[in-house]
This record gives sequence, structure tokens and C-alpha cells, in this order.
Amino acid sequence: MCLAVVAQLKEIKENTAVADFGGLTQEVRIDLLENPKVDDWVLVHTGFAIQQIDEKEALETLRLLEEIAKMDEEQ
Amino acid sequence: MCLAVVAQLKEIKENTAVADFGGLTQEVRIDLLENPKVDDWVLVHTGFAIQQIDEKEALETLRLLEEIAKMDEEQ
Amino acid sequence: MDKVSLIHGAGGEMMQSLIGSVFANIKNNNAGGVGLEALDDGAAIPFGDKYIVLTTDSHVIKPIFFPGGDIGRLSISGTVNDLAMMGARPVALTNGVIIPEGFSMDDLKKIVESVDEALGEVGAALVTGDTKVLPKEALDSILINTAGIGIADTPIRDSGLNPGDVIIVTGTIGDHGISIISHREGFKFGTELRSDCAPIWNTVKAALDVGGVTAMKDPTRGGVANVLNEMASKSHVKIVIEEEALPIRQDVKAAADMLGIDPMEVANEGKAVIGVRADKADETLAAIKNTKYGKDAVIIGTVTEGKGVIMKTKIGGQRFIEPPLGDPVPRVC
Amino acid sequence: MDKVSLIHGAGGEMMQSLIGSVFANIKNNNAGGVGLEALDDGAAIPFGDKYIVLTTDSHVIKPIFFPGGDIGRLSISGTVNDLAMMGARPVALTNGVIIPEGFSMDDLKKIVESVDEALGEVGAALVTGDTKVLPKEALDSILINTAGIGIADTPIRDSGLNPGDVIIVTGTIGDHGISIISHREGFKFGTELRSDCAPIWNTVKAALDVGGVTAMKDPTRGGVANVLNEMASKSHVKIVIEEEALPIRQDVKAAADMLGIDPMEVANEGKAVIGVRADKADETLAAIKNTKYGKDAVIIGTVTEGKGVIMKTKIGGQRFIEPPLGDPVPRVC
Amino acid sequence: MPVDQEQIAKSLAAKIDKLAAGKDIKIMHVCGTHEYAITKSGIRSLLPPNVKVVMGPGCPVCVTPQAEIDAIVELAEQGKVICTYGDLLRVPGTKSSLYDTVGDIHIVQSISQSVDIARQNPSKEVVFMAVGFETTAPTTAAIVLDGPPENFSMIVSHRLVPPAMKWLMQQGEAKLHGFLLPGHVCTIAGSHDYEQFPVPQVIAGFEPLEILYGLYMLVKQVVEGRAEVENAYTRAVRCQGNQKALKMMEEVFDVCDIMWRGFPVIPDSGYKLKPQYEKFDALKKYNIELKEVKKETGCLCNEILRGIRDPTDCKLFGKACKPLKPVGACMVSSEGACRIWFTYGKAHKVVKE
Amino acid sequence: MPVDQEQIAKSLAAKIDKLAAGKDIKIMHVCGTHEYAITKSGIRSLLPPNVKVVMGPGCPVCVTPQAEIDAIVELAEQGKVICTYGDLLRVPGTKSSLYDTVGDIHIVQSISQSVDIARQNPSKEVVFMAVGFETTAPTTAAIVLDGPPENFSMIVSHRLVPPAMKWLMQQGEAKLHGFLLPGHVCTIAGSHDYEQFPVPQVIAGFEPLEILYGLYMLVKQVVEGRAEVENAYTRAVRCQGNQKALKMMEEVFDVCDIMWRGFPVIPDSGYKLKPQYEKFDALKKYNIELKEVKKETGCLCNEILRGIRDPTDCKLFGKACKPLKPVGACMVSSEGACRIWFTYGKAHKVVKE
Ligand code: SF4
Ligand code: SF4
Ligand SMILES: [Mg+2]
Ligand SMILES: [Mg+2]
Ligand SMILES: [Mg+2]
Ligand SMILES: [Mg+2]
Ligand SMILES: [Mg+2]
Ligand SMILES: [Mg+2]
Ligand SMILES: [Mg+2]
Ligand SMILES: [Mg+2]
Ligand SMILES: [Mg+2]
Ligand SMILES: [Mg+2]
Repeated sequence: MCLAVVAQLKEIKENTAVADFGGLTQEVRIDLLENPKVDDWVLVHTGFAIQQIDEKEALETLRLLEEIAKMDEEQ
Repeated sequence: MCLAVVAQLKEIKENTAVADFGGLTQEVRIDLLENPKVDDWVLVHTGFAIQQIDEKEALETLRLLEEIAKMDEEQ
Repeated sequence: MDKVSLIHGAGGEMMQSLIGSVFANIKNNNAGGVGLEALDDGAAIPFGDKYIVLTTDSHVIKPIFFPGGDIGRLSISGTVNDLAMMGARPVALTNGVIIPEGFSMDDLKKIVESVDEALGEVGAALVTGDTKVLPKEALDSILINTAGIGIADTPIRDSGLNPGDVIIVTGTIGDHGISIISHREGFKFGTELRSDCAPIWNTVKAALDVGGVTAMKDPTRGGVANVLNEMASKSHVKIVIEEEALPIRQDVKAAADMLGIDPMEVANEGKAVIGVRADKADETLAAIKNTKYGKDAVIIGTVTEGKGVIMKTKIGGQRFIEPPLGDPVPRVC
Repeated sequence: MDKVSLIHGAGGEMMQSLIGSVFANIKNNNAGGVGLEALDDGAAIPFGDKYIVLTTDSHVIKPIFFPGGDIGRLSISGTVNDLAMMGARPVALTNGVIIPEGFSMDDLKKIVESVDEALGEVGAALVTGDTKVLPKEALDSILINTAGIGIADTPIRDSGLNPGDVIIVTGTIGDHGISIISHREGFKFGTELRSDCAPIWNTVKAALDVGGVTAMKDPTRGGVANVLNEMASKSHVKIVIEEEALPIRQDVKAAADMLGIDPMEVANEGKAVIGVRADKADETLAAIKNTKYGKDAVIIGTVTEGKGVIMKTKIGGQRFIEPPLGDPVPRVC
Repeated sequence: MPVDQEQIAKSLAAKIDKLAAGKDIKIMHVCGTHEYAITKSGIRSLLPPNVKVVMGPGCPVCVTPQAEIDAIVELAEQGKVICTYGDLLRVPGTKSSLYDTVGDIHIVQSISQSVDIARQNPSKEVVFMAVGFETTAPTTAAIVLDGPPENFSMIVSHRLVPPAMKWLMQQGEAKLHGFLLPGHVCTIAGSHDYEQFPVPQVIAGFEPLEILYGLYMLVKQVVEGRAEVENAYTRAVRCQGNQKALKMMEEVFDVCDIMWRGFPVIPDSGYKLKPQYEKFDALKKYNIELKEVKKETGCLCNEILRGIRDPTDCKLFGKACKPLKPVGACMVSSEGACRIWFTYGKAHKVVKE
Repeated sequence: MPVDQEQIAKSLAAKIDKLAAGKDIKIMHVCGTHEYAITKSGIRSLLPPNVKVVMGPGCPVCVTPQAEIDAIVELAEQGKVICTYGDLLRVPGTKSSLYDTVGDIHIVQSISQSVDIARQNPSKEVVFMAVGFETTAPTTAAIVLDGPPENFSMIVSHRLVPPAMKWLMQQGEAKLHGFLLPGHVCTIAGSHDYEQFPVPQVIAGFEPLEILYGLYMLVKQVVEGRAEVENAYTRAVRCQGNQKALKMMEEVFDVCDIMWRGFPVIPDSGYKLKPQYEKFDALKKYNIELKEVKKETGCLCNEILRGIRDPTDCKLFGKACKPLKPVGACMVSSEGACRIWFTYGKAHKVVKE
């Protein structure tokens, strides 16, 4: 039960927000989030945002992966 | 509400009889008849025999009609 | 009236109005030859020195199995007969089956066997198909659409009657409709009425080979009454029918009387109404009578100048035979 | 299993088993040429030095009006496209309409207008039809069967792929299916996804005129995944698809992700999957891209010796593309 | 019927022609089945133009008012199982006919079939629409006396012929010279009730020759200035009727006032269940009220039936009143004057060469 | 994801190959979405043959027992409006699946849609089938805390991952070298619960490269003889999870024993509503009992999942147990071992050139 899609919060109402899923928008519930803000990237599962995406960590992972690929080339 | 079809009673049960409608048979109610007997010709309306046909009178009418036609020819 | 009602599908006057107000608006309605605007048994498209005839019918009959046939046999007969009515040898048919979920697989197999058997009788083939399954909530009984193509040298129209022609019916009238209504309404008769459901290309071919056929139509929805009116009106002639000549089975007549339904107004599924030049009438009749589905063929009337369809009754009276307004319903008064 | 289930109608493996165990029993299944046994987009019957191609499809779509089309446009597109897939110019179509009583007359008119408009796009005609009306209790939504005939010099089969051919898809994948599912399930998106529903004969003709087409099939029920498998298995070849090459609209991709549905497994109604000889590939692609419905055409893969359909994924992995087992259903895990 | 029907018919027609020479004679029949037989056998085409046969308010289906159709439609919509004779299926109420209603609606050939349905479906409520004249009323009585199951009830819509004829004649200036009396109604009810009317009357059967013979006897009465009740249907009708059936009807029904489509309420022209059988009255059981349709829409049926107006005199003709949406009885029946004028234009529908 | 995914994937695969050389390593993931991503991206085709990734009991749909399907089907047949995620539609109970049931069945994308349906249809009873692991349970909790309408209830079928893993490991002799932990479950639940297990574990995301990266980290642990819980999905998973969501779950649910398809009841592996919310429990509300299906049909799922048996060892394989009529979880999921063996034969489904 774990399909989740990344979206960006565009407009925050009470316990819902309009989220942008790469062009398509849909309303999602945000009451499981600690401190939702407009422009937050979130994981959406069954219509609920379940967690914010940590952009710094995302970039870090990316850097790691690219490093691995480069290490390879260097070998 | 007065479509009635001539049939002949073939087999009498309690308040129903098997009636023969020129080859096709169907069960009819006979509780509106005074004294139904096998081989009686009856008028059947909405599944009920509503009256016996008087064969003598039927023949008499027939005779009358033929006479009229003959009278005509003789004229 | 802004809703489609059952009566719009009953083949009568209201159906004409539905077609007239909706389907007649189609501008792309003709590929050369006989097109949609003709409302004939099918369309005819010139191809080389011949015609491809194309026709379609959806079959929605209930019960799907009935004495004398089933929806499978009916779906092939209906389309083969429409092709035949255009003077075309049936060549290839399609089958679009729409099945409600939960439908018995054995019943489906039986239906398909009937399809195959009916095809075999006339040497036609089922060459392509489509199957859909719908939820039980959406559909309550199997539906079969059959389209078909045939090849004709010259298409026979339903509008080709000329004064002087005689009208032949290829067999007894009302068998299918009266038997289905009796069966469906649960009217229990001691003996069983049978539908005449059959693919009658071989009978029609025998008539065509004589060379005097001027018009044809199969008396399905609306029965012989409807078909005679269509043929008369499209041919701009009057048809006069002799009541005494009408071939109606004794048991069909009895059931029809009990139901209060006119056998002329109910569907036949293995019959043709054929207009023939008078000089070829006897020879055509003999040819028809010589075929499996033509044994009870008779001449039932003649074509004259004028309009309308008239019946000369047994007592010497005359009346119009009118196209039925809707599906026949059993009545008691 | 002795009952027909919804999954039998979903175009996958179970549907094959239904066809195999029921319809394959029909012995009268071929009128010369390509018959029922081929299970191609249609049948082809030799006639003189040409072929008459015949096909049929029933349309049961809900909602009947949807962004990008309606059941009328769909019914014409489906049949025109099946004819086109056989390499045939669509000539004449039939329409078997089954209407639930109470259906809006205005909606019916709109549907018929769409029919006419789609016909006009490809110069085909609706030449004959049939109309039935069923009680509301028996049927809940309008059904349209469309059969059609076309003329081909040589029929194009779905089994004609040869090793070395390339696979072209004439445009973006999954538009129809993803938009219909979103619409039907009431998933509200800010923007509107549109069906690709269109009669694409002109696009197909452009490809045919180049002269290198070896096989064609339209990716309707079961989508591109299903069609590729059928083509590979019937042609006894292996197809290798490049994930990166697949043309999928950004919004379709987003909706598909949200629904947990693979765009490869849903219906397209205005696309063709075309096998082309490698030496004609570029010219054919250019010709297709030059047509109204071919602008987004791309080469998505190649044909090799072997069997099965394989996708080379974006990370360089490989997997089988399998024919879907049933209709796609939104999922969350 | 025998040898040469055509010959007999010709003779009867010739005699009618001869008798009626120089007179305009208009005869009314009051039975749907008479109309059916007259039409199907083309009797009107055999009659001289000065002898006209018109249809009175004699088809129980045509005269069933919209209020009763509305009631049965309402019950259908409530989920009751409805049983009806096919005739009634397409007769419209104010909103819908049974034909256009979604529900569990069965066409039966007999009231006893509807009782069978009730017995087979004990968990469902079955309602039978009991229409019909004296011919049909005893079948309803027989069923009530049988003791039908608890889940069975009916809308009793039976009507009586003599009170309607009486009302029609009381309207004055009717240009009618005689009545062809309904053979099957008289099979049950006998002929005594008709002796009150000072007009020529003949009870006729339904074979084409029986009808022609009845018309001949009527024309003879008219010409001879007599006003009797004669019986041309002796094989089925005794003057005292079917006493057993009449007794059963008496046991079950009380006479009441009742609405007729296109007419006002006619006194004593209907039947209702006696109090001890009211539990089978669907209107009482389900607390349904017959809503009389907005006061007299302007329908001229009664004047048309009396021969003093034409359909085109009616403001509703062809506008608010059409065959598929009839207001009065004359537009319901396919042989009603309004229906014929609408379908064929003023031209008479009878074939004349 | 960036520039050259294929290059990164190749590097990761090469590293795994090098690390695992000479060893047979079997890694289990316990998440349907992991399986979906692994299959769609062809990850298995990139791995060396000695590194196998198998699917554990991690698809909540696959492990929903027949008894629960029977219960929701029974409610559908009773006329309740059923709301479910599409995944569950075709999963068979003992007699039927929801797909083959006639009823008012809605596929929803979110539990909140089903509450909308209940609000819009106050006269109908709406039942939501609340399946799902820790990822989904908080959405149910949020809805319960909202105070849904009276006509809304649910079958709570939530299950927890760690107790199932624990049970699996307690069966002994599992030939599993490590677990790829479910990223979205951990997004909610964090990683602490997994520290009890003395095996290599890595939390992974769902992008193909994230999964490959997780596998690489796992193989590294195995080879290096470590047994830690590592996080390869740091952009979404914090080790304490989503505290707000966890608090809501605690407020609404109590832990309970629960059945898993193809397994026995696993202690403390499920959620039930706390007493104050029992009015939303459809089983209690409509008095439905979960009927445990006849004792252990002989399904070998748990041995197959532990890698000690093959599908063909099962007597039911291909006979009583088929893809359209599965007995155990391994036949439900399109990636279950039994399903794959049935469809493709013993030959592995992975493309190898
Ligand atoms: S047209 Fe209609 S309303 Fe007018 S008199 Fe005739 S039946 Fe009555
Ligand atoms: S074949 Fe079926 S019953 Fe046997 S182990 Fe697999 S899932 Fe269980
Ligand atoms: Mg025809
Ligand atoms: Mg046709
Ligand atoms: Mg036809
Ligand atoms: Mg198809
Ligand atoms: Mg014709
Ligand atoms: Mg196709
Ligand atoms: Mg087709
Ligand atoms: Mg198609
Ligand atoms: Mg037709
Ligand atoms: Mg093809």
C-alpha cells in the first residue's frame, strides 16, 4: 500500500492543499504533516501528504550516486 | 374488455378445466359456469369460461343467415 | 418529446420519426449505389460490374433460447435474409457479442453452435468478431450484432414494385412473433408454437433465378403489415391482399386470437415478401415451393396503381392494412 | 469456470481463452483470404484483384461523452482504424445502435453528429444501420456496434513482422485510457486529460504509400503492451522496445503514476503500431509525421529473431513487456 | 361459420341498403371488441354511405382516467409488482404510462395469473389493475371469493355499460339512432337493464356476419319505428344473463360513482369492493388518493360521441392531445374519432372504391 | 534523477557483482511498490545471477485473507455502498471477489473520497475497506479523528511489517541474507523497530537507482558481516518517522493479532479501532464474523518465502491454486513466486541475454 508520488504544495487551505503533480493538480490532505508550507515538496499516498521531502538530502544522494559512477570511470 | 374465444372443455378438475382452442390447449377457470360438462363449448374471457355456447341456437342463427342469402338469390 | 422511448424501437411510425429526426441528418450516408437514405434491407455499393451489399442488425431477443431457434441462429438468419432481400449471395458475416457477466459458458457455446449451423446452411462464413463483457448491473441479457456482406449482380430493392406484379409470401405468417410472445409472457399452451427462424438464401435464390423478382423485403419487426406498407409507399403503388389467401398456421391463429394480436403485425424470421412480374409468378412460386423453407409459399395479392395497402376480407369487405404503431402487446379487449 | 466473467472481456489472456474455447469452434470461419481464425483487426476476402476487408467492434464506453470525443466518434474511429490496420481504405460503415429507454434525444443527436464528422474526416460513409431500444431495467447505457468494409490491394497483417524491421508508434501512448479512467473514477485533476480518439486512415495511408509497411495493429484494449505481444507472437519474432523512446505526454505520465497504471497497458483510440522495413523507416516516419494525427510519431523499437517483447529500461535493465491480464484498475500499492 | 360468408354478407348489406334508402342512420356500438371486429373485417366498407357505425365509450381501457394510471404508476415506482392486461400498458397518465415506467410490470392474460405471481413471491406486494366492464368484473369477484394471499391487492376500475349509455342520452340532442349492444357484457348481465332506454338496441356477437346481422336488425327497427332490445347473439346471451356470475359480483361489489376519461364522474357507473373485502383494495392498502386531473381540459369527447361536434372543434386536437399523449378517450383508441382524424385527416378511414 | 541513469546503474551493478563474487546472496523486500519498481525497471536483469531479490509478504493486498474478502463481499451483497482501493478488486474470497460481485462498489483513490460518498448519500450505508501497512494506517486515523458521518464505517485490515518479519525469522532456517526495508512504511514508522533483527537491513526509496543503491548497501553489509539498519532513502525517511502521524495512529488504534493469507494468525501484527471508535467498525456494526477458512489448506507460502521450498512442492500448485483462484499470497501477486512459476514455468522470468 505504498505507492507514493512526489508533488509540490501550491496553495494551503485548512487541512488540505492544492498539490502540483508535474502539471496536473489535485487536492491533497496535509494533516499528517508537521508544518506544511507552500512550495514544500511532499510524498503523497492515497490522497494524503505523508512526509516532506528533504531537498538537501535528495541532492546529497544524487551527488553520492554520481560519485559512484565517476569512481567507476576512474577505475 | 370483451375479447372472448370459443373453446371446448376437455377435462374437468375442481374449478378449472383443460380447454381446447382449435389445437392449442390451456387451463381455464370454470367457476363462473352453472353446470360445466366435458365437451361443452364455452366462451373464454381472460382465462375464465363466462358462458356455455348453446349449440342449437348457433345452428339456428346459421340457418337464418343462410336463408337470408338464399332469399336474396331467389329475388 | 426529448427522450427516447421504447416505442421508438418498435419498428413503427415512431421509429421512422426517430430515424428521420436523428439518423437522417448524417450527410456521409452513401458510398455510391444504395445508401442509408434508402432505408432498405441493406446498402449496395458498386464494385466492378457487381455490387457489394452490406447490412447490419442487432439482436436483443428474450428468451434467448426459444422453440425453433435461439439468438445465435436468429442473428445469422436476420443478416443472411437482409442480404438475400437485396438480391445478394451472403458471403461473410461479423459477430459483435455483448455478454453480461455471469452468463453461462455452456449457453454461449450452444449459441455459437447455432451460429455455425445456420452459416453452414447457406455457405456463408463468420470472418471477424468482437466480444465485450458488461457488468450484470449494466446489461441483463446477451446481445448480438451481426453485419454481413454479400455479392449481387443487381440489387433488388424494396421499392421496385410495379402495377401488375403479384405478391408472394414464402410461407406461413406470424410463427416467430406469436410463438415468442406466448413463450415470453408465460402463457402456457399444451402444444408448442415454433419460430420460423431460418436463413432463407436458398429459397430466395430459387426465386431470383427465374428472373421476374421486382422487389423483396423480409417481414421482421412490424410483420407483413409493416413490410407491405413500406413496399407500397416506396414503390408508389397500391397493394391489394386477399385475406383468404394468407397462410396462417391453425395453432398460430388460435394463439393469436387468444392473445388478441394480429399475426400480420408480428415478426417473421424465415420469410420473404416478394414482388414478381405477373408473367413469371407461377414459375417463381413453383421454384420457391421446391425449396426447404418455401414449401408453404403462396400468392397473397396483387399490385395496382394507387397507394396504400388494402385487404379484401373473407366477408367481401375492404380495409386498410396499417403499419403497426408499436410492438404488439397481448390484449383482452 | 462455467460463467463468463468481466475479465473475459478485458482483452487479455482470459479473453483469448474465451475466444479459443468458444468462438474458435466455428467451422464456417473463412470466406477465402484472412478469416476469423487469424484474429487480426479484420477479415480480408479476395474479390477480383483486390480484397474486401471487413471488421466489426462494439462500443460500450462510459462515460459516453469524454474529453476528446464521444461514443459516436469512437465507434467510427474504431472501425476505420481496424480497416486501416488491414491496409484498407475505409469505404462503407454500418451502425447498430442499442439505446436504453429514456435516453436523451439531444445526446443522441450529438452522438450522430460526431459520427458524421468522423466519417467526413476520412471520406467514408455510413450506409446502413439498425436501431433498438431496450427497457431501462435491461440496459443502462447506449451501445454502438460499427462494422465496416474497406478495399485493400494487399491486406496488411499483424503477423508480418520480420527480423530487422523497426517499430513505429504514430503518436503518444495511453492518452485515451488514462483520461477515461481518470474521468470515470471521478479523480479530479486541475487540468483535463484528453482522449486521442480519431480516425487515422490518412496517417496510415501516408505510411502505406511509402511501401515498407510489414505489419500493423491499433493498440486499443490492452494497449501497446498487448499489441506488441500479439504482433511478436503471430510473427514469430522478438520485439525490443526502448523505454526512453516511448512517447508519453507529461500529464498522462503524472496521472498514470498517481493511478498506479502503466500507460502501455491502456487503450489508445487514434494510434497505430506499425512494423516497417528498416530501409524505409525514416521515410515512413517522415510521411507519418506529416499528417494531422501523426505529428508525434517515433520509432520505439526493433524486431529481432526470437520471441517475446522486451523493454530496455532507462537504467539499462531489461524486462518482458507482458500482455495485461485484465482491464487496468487504479492501484495504490 | 359456413359455406359462403361473402355471399351472406352481400345479402345482409343489400338489405340494409334497401331498408335505409333515403335516410341517414347513425348507430353506436359500445365495445372495443366490436370495433376491432368491424375494422378487421371491413364491415364499414360494405355499408351504404348513409348508414354510419360509430364507437361509443365502450373500451374500458380508453375510458380509464389518468388518475387511475397515475395511481398504478406510483405503485410501480414504489416497487410493487404490477400485473395488468396488455391493453393498458401504453395508456398515459399525467406523467407516464406503465410502458414508460421502470418497475416490475407483468402483462397477464388473466387475473388468476396475477394471483399465482403473488403466491410465488410471498415477500413482494403484487397489485393487479382490475379494469373491464360486466364481462370482466365476475372474474375479479371469483378471485376475491377464492381468498387471495395477503400480498395481493388491486385497483378496482370496473365500469358498467348501462349507466354510461344513460348519461350519454341524458346529455340531449344525441344524433344516434340505435345501439349495437355488447354481446359479451350481455352474456354476463343479460338484457333487462337496457329496456329502460327508448331507442332501438340489438345485442350482437363478434363474428363479422353476426355483427352485420345485428346491424341489419337495428336498421330494421329504426326504419320500422320500433325501440326494442333484440338479441342477435342467442348462442351466448340469455336475457337473464349468467346468474351465477351476477351473484358472485353482488357478493363482492357495491355500485359507486366513478370517473371516465374525457367525461365527468358518472353516477352509479362503477364498482367498488364491499367493506369486508377492502383489504384487497390497493388504494386503501397503500393509502393512494386518485387525484382528479385539473378540471375539464376542454375535451369534447362527449359531444363528439353524441355526433354533435367534430374533432377539429376541439382546441386541444393535435396540440395538447395526440395519439401518444391523448387527453380524451377518442384519442386513446385507435378507432376513436379524434385518433382517426389525426392520423388520416378528415378523409374517412373506410376504404371506398 | 539526473544525467546518465544508465551509467550510474551499471556502476552500482558492477560493484554488487564484484562484492558478491563467489557468494549466493538472497535479499527479501517486503513491499509491493518495491516489487513494481524492480520489475518495471528490469533491475533483476542487471544483477549477477548469484544475487537474488525475492518478494516477501509485503503487499497488503496479497496478504488480505479470504475471510476479510468474504466479509466485504457479504456487505456488498447486503446493499451497502463499498469503497475500496482498486488493488483489492480482483482478490478472491472463498466464493467471489468484489469484481465478480453485483453491488454498489466504488474504486477510490483515497479514504477521504469514501467519506465524501457517505456524506453525499446520507440514506446509504458506506463501508470502506481499510487495507494497508504503516504507510496507510495514519490516513485512516486522520479520517476517524475527523469524525466521519454516522453512515460511514470500515473493515480495518491494517497490518504491521515488523511483526511479520519477526514471525518469518522465527520459523528458522530462512535462507535470507538481508532485507530491503519498505521506504514509505519507514517514512511513517521510522527505523527503530527494525533494530531488533540481527540481519542486514537497508531502507530504500522507489526510484530504480535508489533501489539499486539500497541493494548495493545491503550486499556490502552482508559481505562485510555487519547487521545494521541503514537508510538509503534519506530524502524521505527520518529515523524517528513521522511523529505526528504516529501519534494519530496511537490515538485511534490498538495493536491486535491478525490473520495473513497463506499464514497463520501472527501475534501483534494488526490494528483494531480503540473502543471509543468501534462504532466505525463495520464488522461490529453489521455483526459480521470473520470466518477463518478451513484449517491450513496446505499452502507452502511461508516456506517458499523463506526460500526452503519451491512452488512445485505444493500440492495445490496449479490445481486448487491458480492466478484467478489463488490460495496463498504467492499466487495473488503477479510477482509472487507461485504466480511466476505458474505463468512462465520454472524458467526464471528475468530477461537474461
Ligand atoms: S382531441 Fe383529445 S381532448 Fe379533444 S375531444 Fe378529442 S380526445 Fe378529447
Ligand atoms: S501454490 Fe498456492 S497454495 Fe501452494 S504455496 Fe503457492 S500460493 Fe500457497
Ligand atoms: Mg430486413
Ligand atoms: Mg439490416
Ligand atoms: Mg433485419
Ligand atoms: Mg474488437
Ligand atoms: Mg430489399
Ligand atoms: Mg484492432
Ligand atoms: Mg474489429
Ligand atoms: Mg477494434
Ligand atoms: Mg434492422
Ligand atoms: Mg492488422
